Amino acid sequence: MEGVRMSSEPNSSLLERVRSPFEGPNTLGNSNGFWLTFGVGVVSLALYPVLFGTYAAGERAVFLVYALLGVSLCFVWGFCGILSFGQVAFFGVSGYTFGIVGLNVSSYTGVTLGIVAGIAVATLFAAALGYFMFYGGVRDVYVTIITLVVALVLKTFMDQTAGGEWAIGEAELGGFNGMRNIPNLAIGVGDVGIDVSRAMHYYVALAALIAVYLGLRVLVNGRFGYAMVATREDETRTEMFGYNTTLIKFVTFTLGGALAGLSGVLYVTWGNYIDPQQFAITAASMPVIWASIGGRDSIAGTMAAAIVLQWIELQLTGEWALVIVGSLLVFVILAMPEGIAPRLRTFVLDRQSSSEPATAPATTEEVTD
Amino acid sequence: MAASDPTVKTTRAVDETGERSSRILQTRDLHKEFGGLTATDTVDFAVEEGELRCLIGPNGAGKSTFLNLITGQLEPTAGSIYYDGIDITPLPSHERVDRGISMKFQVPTLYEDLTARQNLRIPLQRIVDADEFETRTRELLAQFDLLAEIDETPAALSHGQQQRLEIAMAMALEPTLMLLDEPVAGLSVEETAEVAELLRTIQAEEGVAFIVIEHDIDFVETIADRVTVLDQGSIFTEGTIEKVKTDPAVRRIYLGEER
Amino acid sequence: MTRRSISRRSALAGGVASGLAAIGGCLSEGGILNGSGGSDGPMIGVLEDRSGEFALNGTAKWQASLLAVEELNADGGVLGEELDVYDPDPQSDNQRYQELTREALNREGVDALWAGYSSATREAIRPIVNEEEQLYFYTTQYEGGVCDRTTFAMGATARQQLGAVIPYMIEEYGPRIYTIAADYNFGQISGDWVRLLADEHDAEVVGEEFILLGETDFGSTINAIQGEDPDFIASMLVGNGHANFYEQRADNELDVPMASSTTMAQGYEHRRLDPPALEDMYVGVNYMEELETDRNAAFVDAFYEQFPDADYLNQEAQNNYFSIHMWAEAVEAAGTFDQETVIAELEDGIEVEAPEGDVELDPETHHMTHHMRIGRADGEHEVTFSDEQYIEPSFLHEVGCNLPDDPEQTQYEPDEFYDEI
Amino acid sequence: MNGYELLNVTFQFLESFAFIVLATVGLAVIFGMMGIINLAHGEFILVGAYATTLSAHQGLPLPVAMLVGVVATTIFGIVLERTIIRRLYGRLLDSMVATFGISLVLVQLTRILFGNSIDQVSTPFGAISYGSYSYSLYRVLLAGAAIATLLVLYILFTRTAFGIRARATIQDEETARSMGVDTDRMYMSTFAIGSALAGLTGALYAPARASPTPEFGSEFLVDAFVAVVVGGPSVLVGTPLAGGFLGLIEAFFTFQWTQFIGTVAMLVAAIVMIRLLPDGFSGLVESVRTSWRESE
Repeated sequence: MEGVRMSSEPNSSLLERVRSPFEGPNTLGNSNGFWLTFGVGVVSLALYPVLFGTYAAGERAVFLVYALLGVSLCFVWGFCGILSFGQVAFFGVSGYTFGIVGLNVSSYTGVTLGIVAGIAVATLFAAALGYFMFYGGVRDVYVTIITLVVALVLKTFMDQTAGGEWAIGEAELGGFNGMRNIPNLAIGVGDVGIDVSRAMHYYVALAALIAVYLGLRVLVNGRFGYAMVATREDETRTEMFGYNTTLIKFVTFTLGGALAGLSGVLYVTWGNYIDPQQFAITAASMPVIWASIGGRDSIAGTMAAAIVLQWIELQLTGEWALVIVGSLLVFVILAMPEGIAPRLRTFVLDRQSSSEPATAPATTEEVTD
Repeated sequence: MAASDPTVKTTRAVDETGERSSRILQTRDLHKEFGGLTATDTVDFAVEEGELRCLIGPNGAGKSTFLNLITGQLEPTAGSIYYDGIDITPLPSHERVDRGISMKFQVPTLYEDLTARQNLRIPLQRIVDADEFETRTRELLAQFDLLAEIDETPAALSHGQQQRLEIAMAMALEPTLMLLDEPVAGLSVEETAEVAELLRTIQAEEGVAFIVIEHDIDFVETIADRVTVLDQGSIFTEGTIEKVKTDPAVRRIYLGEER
Repeated sequence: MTRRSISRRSALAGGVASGLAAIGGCLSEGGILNGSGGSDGPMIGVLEDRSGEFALNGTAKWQASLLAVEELNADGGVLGEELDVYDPDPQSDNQRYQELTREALNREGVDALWAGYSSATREAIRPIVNEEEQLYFYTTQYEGGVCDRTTFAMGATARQQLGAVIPYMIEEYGPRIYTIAADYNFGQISGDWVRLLADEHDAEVVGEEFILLGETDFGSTINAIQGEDPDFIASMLVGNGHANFYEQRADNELDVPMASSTTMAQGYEHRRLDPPALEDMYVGVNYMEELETDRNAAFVDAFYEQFPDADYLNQEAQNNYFSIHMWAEAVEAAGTFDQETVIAELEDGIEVEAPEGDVELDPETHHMTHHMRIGRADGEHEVTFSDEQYIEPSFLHEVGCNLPDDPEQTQYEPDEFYDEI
Repeated sequence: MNGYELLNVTFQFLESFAFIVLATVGLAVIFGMMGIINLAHGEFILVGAYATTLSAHQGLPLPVAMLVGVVATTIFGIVLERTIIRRLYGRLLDSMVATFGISLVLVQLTRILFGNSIDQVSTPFGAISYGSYSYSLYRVLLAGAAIATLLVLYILFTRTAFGIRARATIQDEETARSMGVDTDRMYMSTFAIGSALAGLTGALYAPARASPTPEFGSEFLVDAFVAVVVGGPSVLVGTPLAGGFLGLIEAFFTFQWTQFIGTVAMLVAAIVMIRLLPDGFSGLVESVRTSWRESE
C-alpha cells in the first residue's frame, strides 16, 4: 500500500493502515484532524434522535436522503466531470418503482422486492441513458441538457398519469396528485421482518450515507478513481494511456444512477408519497447547487452543504426566505468559486503551515449540524 | 540506468534502401478527407522495429493528422493500418495502446492537480499491481532524472521537466512504438540535448521504435535513423537525414518555408 | 433523568456501534433538548401558499385565517384562552408541506389544521394527518369523494358546483357541451361529473380535452372547439398557465359561452385579465367577494381593513374564515380542545353564520351544505349572481359514506359508481 | 386535412416557431457568444413583461410601453453584468448556479414588490376568420417579429464593425485584445444585447399571455434550453433551424393528437437530435462549411 498513501508521516501504523484505503489525492480530507471531525460529525448525527427526539429525527431523515442524492451527483460530476441534471430522474424512477412493487406485493416480501426493484430500475435507466449518450459521442454541456430534458419529459409524462387507466395493479400513478400510501421501509420475507420508520428510518438513511461515503472514498482513491479523475481532466490524453474513457463515463454514470436510486427508495419510504414535482427543474437543480456550494469534488462537503442548505430553507419562513437563499447562492459562488469545503481545506492548510501543527482542523464543520 | 527488462532488443542499423521484413507499423493506402479536402493522401508508410523515424514537413502537411490516424483519434476515409502484423484499423484508441502504441501530445497534458508520482500512477496502474507502484515510479523517475520532483505538481516543474515527465508517462506503458509530437518545442538548447540523449538511450536499451514529429532540424539530425518528408498529405520523400537534407526539392518545399 | 442521559452520551463517544445500541435505550419522541414542544395555549396550524405556483390562491386563504383568529382573540379567545397560529409558508411545494405538517402535528401540537390548496397537497399530507388522527380542515373546492374520519372538507365539491351550473347552461344555451379540463384527478373527475349531469339532462358531451397543468398554448384546443361548434364549453381549467385559454379565446374571437367550477372565485381572472376574456363565463360558486349581502359587505370591509394590499378575497378564503369560526364554536360547545371530543361535537351537526349565508355541516360525510350560486361575467367583467340553491354533498351519501357509524379514510370516485361514465 | 385545417396547422406552426425562437434568442446570444448559461433568462423575460405591462397601465401606448420593457431589461442586464456576471466568465457551471440564485431572488422580489399578479394588457389586432375557424392575428404576427429579430441580429453580427469585433472576441480573446478590441466592453455589450432580446420577448408576450405573475418567465425556460442545444453554439444558424424543426414537430403532433403529445414529441425529438448532432444544427452547418475550407 506504499504507493497509495502519500502525505502523513509514518507514526501510528495501525490507524494509518485502517485509514489508507479511504485516503488519497482524490479526496480532500486525509488527516487525523479530518477524521476526528468526521467522527464528531457522525456521532452528532447519530445522537440527533436522542437529543431532539424520534419525531424530529423522522422529519430530518429527508435531509440525509437528499444528501445522498447530492453525493450521487458529486460522484459523477466532481470525479468524472459529467454534470448531470438527471439525478432526480433516477431518484424519481426508483421511488415510483418502489411504490408500484410495494403497493402490489403486500407483506414484507413486497417492500424488500421494492427496494431491489427500485434501485435496479434506476440503475438500468441510467445505464440505458448513459449508453445512448456516451457511446453516441454526446459530451459536456450537451450531456447536462439531455439529462435535464429527460427529467422534464418524465415530469410532463407523469403529470398526465391521473386516473384509473394509469394504475399498475394496485398502484395508481396518480398524475399531478402523485402516488400515495407507499409503504414504509422494511426488510423481510412474508410476515417476518423488521419495520423501519421514523427514527429507525433516520438511522438507516444515516448508515446508508456513511457507507456510501466511505465506499466512494475507497473507490475514488483506487484504480477506478484515478481513471475517473484522469478522464475528467483530459479525455483524449487518458484514452492514450489505454483507458476506455467511454466505458469509464458509462460506468460512473450508471453507478451514480444507482446511488440516486437508493436515495429515491429512502425518499418515498420517508414521506410514503411521491409526485412528478420531483422531476421539475427546481428539484433537478438542487443537487447541482449542493455540490457547487459544498465543493463538487468533496463528497463530505456536498453532504454537509445539502444538510445545511435544507436546514436553512426550513428555518427561513416568510416572504424573504427565497430572496435570502438565492442571495446566499450568488454570494458563495462569487466568494468561494471552488466551494466551501475546498476553501476550508486551503484555509486550514494555510494556518497549519503558518503556525505550528494545528490540532483537529475543522475541515467539514458543517457535518456536525 | 535501470534496464530491468531482460528481453532488451538491440538497435539495428538501417541500410540505404530501408527494406526490411521486421516492420512494426505499416500503412496501406491510408487516406483521410475532411469534407472535400484531403489531409492524408493514400500514404504507404512503414517503421521498423526499434527504429527512430522523424516526420518533417511544412505546416499543414498532414503530420498531426497522420499521427492521429495511427493512434485512432481519427478514423481514416480509406486504407488500413497494420501494427505488428495485425490490422488495427477498426480498433479504438485504447485498444491500440494496449497493443503497445504510446503517444505524447504536442501540448503538455499533465494532470495539473496530481503530483509527479500520481501522474505516473495513471499509466502504471494499468500494467502493474498496486504493490509495485512505488518501485516502478521511482525507477521511471530516476531514469528521467525526476526523482527529486516526485511529490511536485506540474506547476512546480520546469518546462523541460514537464516534457520529460510526459515522456516518462508514455514510457510507463512499456510501449513498442512511441509517437512524439514535437517533444522539444519551446525547450532550451541544453534541454533539447537532454531529450535527444534520452530518446537515443531508450531506443538503444529498450528497443522501442519512435515516430517523432519535429521542426527543429538540428534535433532531427541528432536522433533520426531515417526521415520522412510529408507534403500536402502525401510522402514527398524518405531516407537518411543526409539524403533528405541535400535534396534540393525538399529544400524548396520545406526548408525554404521554414526560415 | 437528564443526568443519566449525559452519562449515556459520554459513553457514546467511545464508538458508534456501541453508541447505536445505547441510543435504543434512550430514544424518546420528544428527545432531551427539545423541551416540551409547542405553545402552552391553544394553537391552530394554517399552512397556505404565499409563494410559488399557488400563491395566487393561497395568500388570501392565509389572510382570511388570520382575520378569523384575530376576531376570536378580540372576542376573548377560545375557551377563554388566546389562540395561537402556526403559519409558515409551504411555498407550493408538497414535500415542504409534508415537513411542515409533521412539524405542526408533532412539534407544535396544533389543535386543528388548515392546510393546502391543491388536491395533490391534500393527498400528500393526508397520510400524515391520518397517522396522527389529526383534526384537519381542507377548504378548497375540489373533486369530492373524500370520506375521512378526521378530515373536514369545507369547500364545495365538483358535484355541488357543476350540479348548479351545468343544468342551468343546458337550459339557457343548449345540449351540446365541449369539456376542457386540467389533466389530473380533479379535472378528470370533474369531466366525469359533466358527463353524468349531461346524461341526466338529456344533453351530450361532444368533445373532451384534458390539458396538462401549466400548458399555455391553446391554439389547437380553440380550433378543435371551433370544429365542433358546441352550445357551451365546460371549463375546469386550473392555475395561471390555463388562464391563457380565456385570453386566447378572446384573441381568437371565440364567443361560445362557458360554464366553470374553477374560474373567477379562486384566481380572480375577471380582475386580472383584460375584458372581454371572460365574457359569458358562468361559474358555480358558494362565495365570491362580489356577493351583495350585508353580511358579506361587513366581511369584505373587515378583510381589507386588516389587509389593505390584498388582491382579492376568494371563495377558499371565505371557507377558511367560516371554518375557523365553526371549529371555535365546536370547541366552546365541547368545552375542551381535545380533538376526538371536538370531532364528536362537529359530527353532532353544526351550523355557522358564514359570509355566503348560514351553512350546515353534514355529519355523515364531513362536508358542507353550501349556498350555490351562478356567477356570470359580462363583457366588462362585471359579475352578477343568479339561481341560488342550497345543495347537499349528495355523492358521498349515495356511496354510503357515514363517518360517525363507519369511520374510514377513503376517496371515492364517481366512475366506480355510475355506469354512464 | 382540408384547406381550413391546413391553415390551422400552419398557424399553430407559426405560433410554435415564434415562441421557440423568441424564447431562445436572448439565451442563445449569451450562451453562444459568451459561454454562459443564464438560468435567470426567464426572469429577464419577466422584467421585460412587467416593465411593458406596468408602463402600459400608466397610459403609454403599447408600442412605447414595449420599448420601455426592452430598455428596462437592457439596463437591468448591464447592471447585473457589471456587478455579478463578469466575475463568472469562463466558469460555465458556476455561472449556472449563480444565475439560478439570481432567478430565485428575482421571482420572489417581484412578488414582494408587485404582488401575486398584475393586471393584463389586452392583445391588439383581433382575429383572422376562415370558415368556422379563427386565429389571433397578433399571434401570427409574432412569427414575423421572430423573423425580423433574427434578421436584425444577422445584420448586427455580420455587417457591422461591432459584430466583427464581437465575433473576433469569441473566436480568440487574446488575439482580439492584441488587435485593440476592448474585450471586457465586448462582453458587456453582448450581454446587454442578450438582455435586450429577453426584454423584447417579455414585451411581445406581455399582451399575448394571461396576466403576468412572478412565474411568467419560467414558461419560456424549457423551450429555450431545448432549442439552444438543438441549435448549437451559433445563434444565427442554430436558433431559426431549431425553431423551425421543433416548431414543426410540435405543431404536427399537436394537430394530429393533443398539445400534450406535441410537447412530449418535441422534447423526445430534441433528445434524439442532440444524440445525432452533438453540436446541434449549427455544428452540422459548420462542419459542412469547414470541410470546404481547411483540414488541420
